[in-house]
Amino acid sequence: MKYTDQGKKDTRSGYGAAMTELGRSHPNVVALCADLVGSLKIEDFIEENPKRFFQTGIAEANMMGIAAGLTIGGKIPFASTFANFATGRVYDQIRQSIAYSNKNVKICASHAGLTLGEDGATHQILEDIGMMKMLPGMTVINPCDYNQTKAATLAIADYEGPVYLRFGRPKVANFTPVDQKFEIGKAVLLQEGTDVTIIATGHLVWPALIAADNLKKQGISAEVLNLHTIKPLDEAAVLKSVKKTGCVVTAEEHNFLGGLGESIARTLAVQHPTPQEFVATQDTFGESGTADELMDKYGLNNKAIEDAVVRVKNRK
Amino acid sequence: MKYTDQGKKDTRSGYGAAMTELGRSHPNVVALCADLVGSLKIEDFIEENPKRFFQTGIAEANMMGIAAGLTIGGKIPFASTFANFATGRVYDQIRQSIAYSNKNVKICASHAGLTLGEDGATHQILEDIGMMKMLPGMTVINPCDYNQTKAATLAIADYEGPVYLRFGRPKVANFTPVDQKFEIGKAVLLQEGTDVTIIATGHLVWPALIAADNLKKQGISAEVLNLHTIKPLDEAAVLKSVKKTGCVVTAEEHNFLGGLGESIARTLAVQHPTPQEFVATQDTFGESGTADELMDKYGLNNKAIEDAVVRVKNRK
Amino acid sequence: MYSQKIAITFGKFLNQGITMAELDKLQNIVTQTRRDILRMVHDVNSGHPGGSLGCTEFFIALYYEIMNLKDDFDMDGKEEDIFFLSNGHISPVWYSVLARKGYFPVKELETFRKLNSRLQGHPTTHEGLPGIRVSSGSLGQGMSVAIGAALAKKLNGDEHLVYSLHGDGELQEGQNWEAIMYAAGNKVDNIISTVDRNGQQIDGPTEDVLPLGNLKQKFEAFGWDVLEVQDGNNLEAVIKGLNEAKSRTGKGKPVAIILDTVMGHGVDFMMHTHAWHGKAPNDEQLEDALSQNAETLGDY
Amino acid sequence: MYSQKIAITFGKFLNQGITMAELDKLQNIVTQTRRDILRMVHDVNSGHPGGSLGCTEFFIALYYEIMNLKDDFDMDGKEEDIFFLSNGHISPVWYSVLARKGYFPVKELETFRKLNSRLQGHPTTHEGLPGIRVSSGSLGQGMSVAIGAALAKKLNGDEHLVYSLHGDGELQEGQNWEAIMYAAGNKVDNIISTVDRNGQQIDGPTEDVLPLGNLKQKFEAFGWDVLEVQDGNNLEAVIKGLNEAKSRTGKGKPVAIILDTVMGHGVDFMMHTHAWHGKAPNDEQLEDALSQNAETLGDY
Ligand SMILES: Cc1ncc(C[n+]2csc(CCOP(=O)(O)OP(=O)(O)O)c2C)c(N)n1
Ligand SMILES: Cc1ncc(C[n+]2csc(CCOP(=O)(O)OP(=O)(O)O)c2C)c(N)n1
Ligand SMILES: [Mg+2]
Ligand SMILES: [Mg+2]
Repeated sequence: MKYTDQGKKDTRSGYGAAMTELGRSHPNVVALCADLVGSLKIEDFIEENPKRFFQTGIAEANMMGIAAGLTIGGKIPFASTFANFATGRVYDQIRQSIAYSNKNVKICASHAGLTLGEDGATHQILEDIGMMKMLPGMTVINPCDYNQTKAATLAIADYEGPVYLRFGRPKVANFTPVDQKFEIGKAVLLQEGTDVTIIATGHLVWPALIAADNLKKQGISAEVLNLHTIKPLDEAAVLKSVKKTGCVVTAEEHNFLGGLGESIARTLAVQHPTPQEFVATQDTFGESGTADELMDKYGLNNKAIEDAVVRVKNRK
Repeated sequence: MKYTDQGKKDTRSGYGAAMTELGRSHPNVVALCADLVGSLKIEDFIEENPKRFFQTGIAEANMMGIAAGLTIGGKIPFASTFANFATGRVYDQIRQSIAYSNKNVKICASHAGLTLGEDGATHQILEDIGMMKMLPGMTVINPCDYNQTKAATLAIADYEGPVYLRFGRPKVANFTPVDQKFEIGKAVLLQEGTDVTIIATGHLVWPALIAADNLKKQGISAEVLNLHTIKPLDEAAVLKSVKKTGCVVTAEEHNFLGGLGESIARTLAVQHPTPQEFVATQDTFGESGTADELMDKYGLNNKAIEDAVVRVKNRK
Repeated sequence: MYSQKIAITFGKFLNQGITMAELDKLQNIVTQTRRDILRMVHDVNSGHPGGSLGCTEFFIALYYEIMNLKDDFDMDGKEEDIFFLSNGHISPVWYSVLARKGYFPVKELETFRKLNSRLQGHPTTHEGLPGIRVSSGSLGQGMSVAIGAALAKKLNGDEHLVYSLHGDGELQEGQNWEAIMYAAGNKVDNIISTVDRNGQQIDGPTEDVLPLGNLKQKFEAFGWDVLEVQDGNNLEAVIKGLNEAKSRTGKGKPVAIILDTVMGHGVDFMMHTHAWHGKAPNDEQLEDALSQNAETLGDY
Repeated sequence: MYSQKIAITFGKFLNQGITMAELDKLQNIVTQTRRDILRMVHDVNSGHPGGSLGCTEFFIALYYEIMNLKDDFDMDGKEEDIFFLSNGHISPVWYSVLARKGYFPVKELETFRKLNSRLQGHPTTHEGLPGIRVSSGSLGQGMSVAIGAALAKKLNGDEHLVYSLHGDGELQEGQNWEAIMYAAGNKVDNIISTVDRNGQQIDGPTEDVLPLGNLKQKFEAFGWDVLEVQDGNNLEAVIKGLNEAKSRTGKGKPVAIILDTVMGHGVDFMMHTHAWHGKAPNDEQLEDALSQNAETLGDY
């Protein structure tokens, strides 16, 4: 494989590291958190910028409203908590005070998906991509590793408008170039191929690369797109690849209902109907377990992607 | 057309009428509302069953929790408010206390979509179908007229499990048979055709029938499915029709992201890739206006369906 | 331009009186505002006259006597006082006041709640209407936003104040209590939040629907400095109350005003009932209502 | 079966004392529960020992002395007292107590937080674990649910009580105040809600993170009957407090107990700090902790 793991790291630490940098470079960046500072890795930001940090306690709705208010006066608020409490808990607040009001708030959500592990289903949101993508004007980003999460965090600070940035808890392969600039809305072609397109996001990108490697040994040439930005969707990149390969597998740490997979299915249905398979959770809640156990049980790994590729190729 | 409008009525009044009947027939049915009794048309239920009504004031989160609690002790709570405040405002409460807890709560939501009119975007939820369909175990229903809303309300009382029932404010054609039993999860084939399948839900079903009629005059034979239950999706009915017609138009009073249209696109992508067009709002917020003005401006009418049919037929 | 008046009146009060002549002038604006409200909701047969009429004196006091406003509207609102309407359904009163203060043409009031208007059913920034800094309508969110703006002012070293208005029924929304707890705990003492204590909400009197009880006691238990203003439809009393509240800012506590108003004030058949919370008068009722509020500044 | 003990002890108190022998027996259960908690979280290197240890006396008092429970668990809980844990993260103490009361095999405690377990990180009905009636974990929702269950009891003419437990930090969630307002306004007087006032939450002491201040005053301002129990880790005091609370039910007001506890109680190095809110001890620390809580009923 042409990518190498530079050493496993958690994506949330990429967020924390970028926040430290933004604290130094962007005087208008402020941070908010709802009693989860340690989990969001923003201790350094707080230590260096105590006055630019707002601890709301366990009150996510209020946090979103305060974030919206802080933009009035020119601040760039990064409001952060667990992904469930950053989306479903406060959907209407985000909708009215941030999205419809077009406020420059960055909603930064850790512990998205199954991989937060042992806490179980109440903390394992698998619907946040779907929720946030439905909000007009919202940008939805799910980077794949530490480096990319850091780059994405830096990038959204300079982008004007509401953003949902989703990342996670487990230590995963860190393989994107350390200095790769993050281009919002631009899919990254990680691997060229001709037989199938694998469109992956977040924690599923690395498994997608492994799958592509394994498939190559079976004589299947897979193209791999890192679709870090789910909205706006890079339709051009998707179409270009799919028109070449003729079939597609989407892979996301999310319910197969409402997420990235359905966005792709919709795009293709309108522009280029194509056989597609979904690597995603199958409309179930999560459960307690280690990150690896859960990804295996719920079919979110390279094996599941490989199987899906074989299925979809047969349907071409 | 083989359907006739028996006289325009609002779907929410179908809900209210059914609640009155349930009040008499089902002693365990209780109703909750968050300061919107008149809008939900449940005055009669309350008058006849004052002890079985719970007024929570403007506190939707608490209402959903109380509804969950009432099931413990055998009650069948119908928790009702405007669709925005019945979904986005309380997503996490529904998720944990109702869906994940598998509580027998009926979430009944009026003023869904654009057609509530003048109140504008803060009240015009176009994302509720998407949100509710992503919840494991949730049944999602969007009936098309007064009669069907009444029938659906009666039906869900006898169904065990969480349900999201979505209806609206404007007076629209009432055309389904007054005595038609409502079968959860079973699409109704309203009109047979061979050239295109129109899958419509809620307020878009009547325009779909009109469109089919108009298309016939142009020599296009459209099949019309009333997909009142968005989840569980009647995949068999969808596939049967689409395999015959070879193309599909979906029509819903909802964002084209995340809703019924994407559910259909996903189903077809996995089982039978097919050209599809979306009649739905195009990722925008709503605005003030009359119901009709809004449906016209946002392209949710028979004309939009007809245009979509022509587009999709050309893509076969 | 609207700021002229401000330039003259700003800083005049703070425990000072207001002349009868000035009061009369303001009273005329109050009456005209009531006419605007009634005509706006009548025209589209929708909207919320009850709360709007009850809060008219508050708005006139705030915009003509209390707030220190810049000449031109910008979103950031730096170096001026800013106001948030949390109970967004009473947009008619706000729109009228904003228009007559010069934020946008008075004529535009006739587009209220119509297609393609900037005057949406509930206030929004989405259409770029000057004077509005956040969307409201879904209740319970405005205090959090106001607190955020107040925190931004502190960060910016801007000593101006943030004002907000809330329905009493609206206080049933839990987010308010998150915000109330936050503001006290973090000494957000550059905010004055007023509660429109009209005792009414959609389904009836608040004390029947879900009792709010003693709001002063509740805010105080949450650490706020609370002022009760008994006659919220007496312009002088409202101005006095707001000035008193102003004098209590900067002392480590957020300031709340419990403003007793009468829903539907100024129109006899609309008063003391929730019936006109969100209902427009018909032609006859409009005529009756307008006859009780004679034209002063000219209808739009 | 667990109900035997109940059959004997139920109705014994209400301003009566408890014998030393009985207290000793319960104290042994308390100690064993602490061991269970520690061993459970250590085994999976995750979970929440701090709050669990602090609430152990409360759980033992509730399940062994206070609640009137039926022999078999059913979801409806008719004709018995029922309990809701709103601060679901302290599941370890609940699981231990439920297991040792006979709701499910004690052995099953070893599956805590493991794949395919009924003992999820946060309590859930989803896996059918007896004793649990609603999922919790996302904070702030439990009081609403408890109120709903209390209303169902009233409708059913069932005079048994509903108990609930809440973290103090958890009270920062606005939904609680919606529920608190509702319960008072609707005279839900068959509920006893206890607040685990340990003064700690994840990011530090509650009064640093977001001050809760005087909780008694807040609940009272919202219309509740409030009882403060100073030593929430003294079994006798907790039993007495709960009995006192019981005697205050049925009088038109919901009843709250502000229970002062020490987070991490029973393990010296875990006490008086938020550090162990959600952190498991390592092998060495476990040994130390267990040595402070000698085996009484036999480890699982
Ligand atoms: C979150 C939310 N829930 C419900 C509504 C519907 N609603 C609009 S106004 C209103 C009553 C508000 O009462 P109050 O705040 O006292 O205002 P008043 O009626 O006195 O103007 C309700 C329930 C809403 N706009 N937002
Ligand atoms: C809605 C929600 N927000 C945030 C969290 C994350 N969380 C879990 S426990 C906790 C602190 C709870 O504090 P407290 O209620 O005092 O419990 P204690 O730490 O004393 O056990 C937080 C913030 C959550 N579980 N739910
Ligand atoms: Mg009111
Ligand atoms: Mg605590």
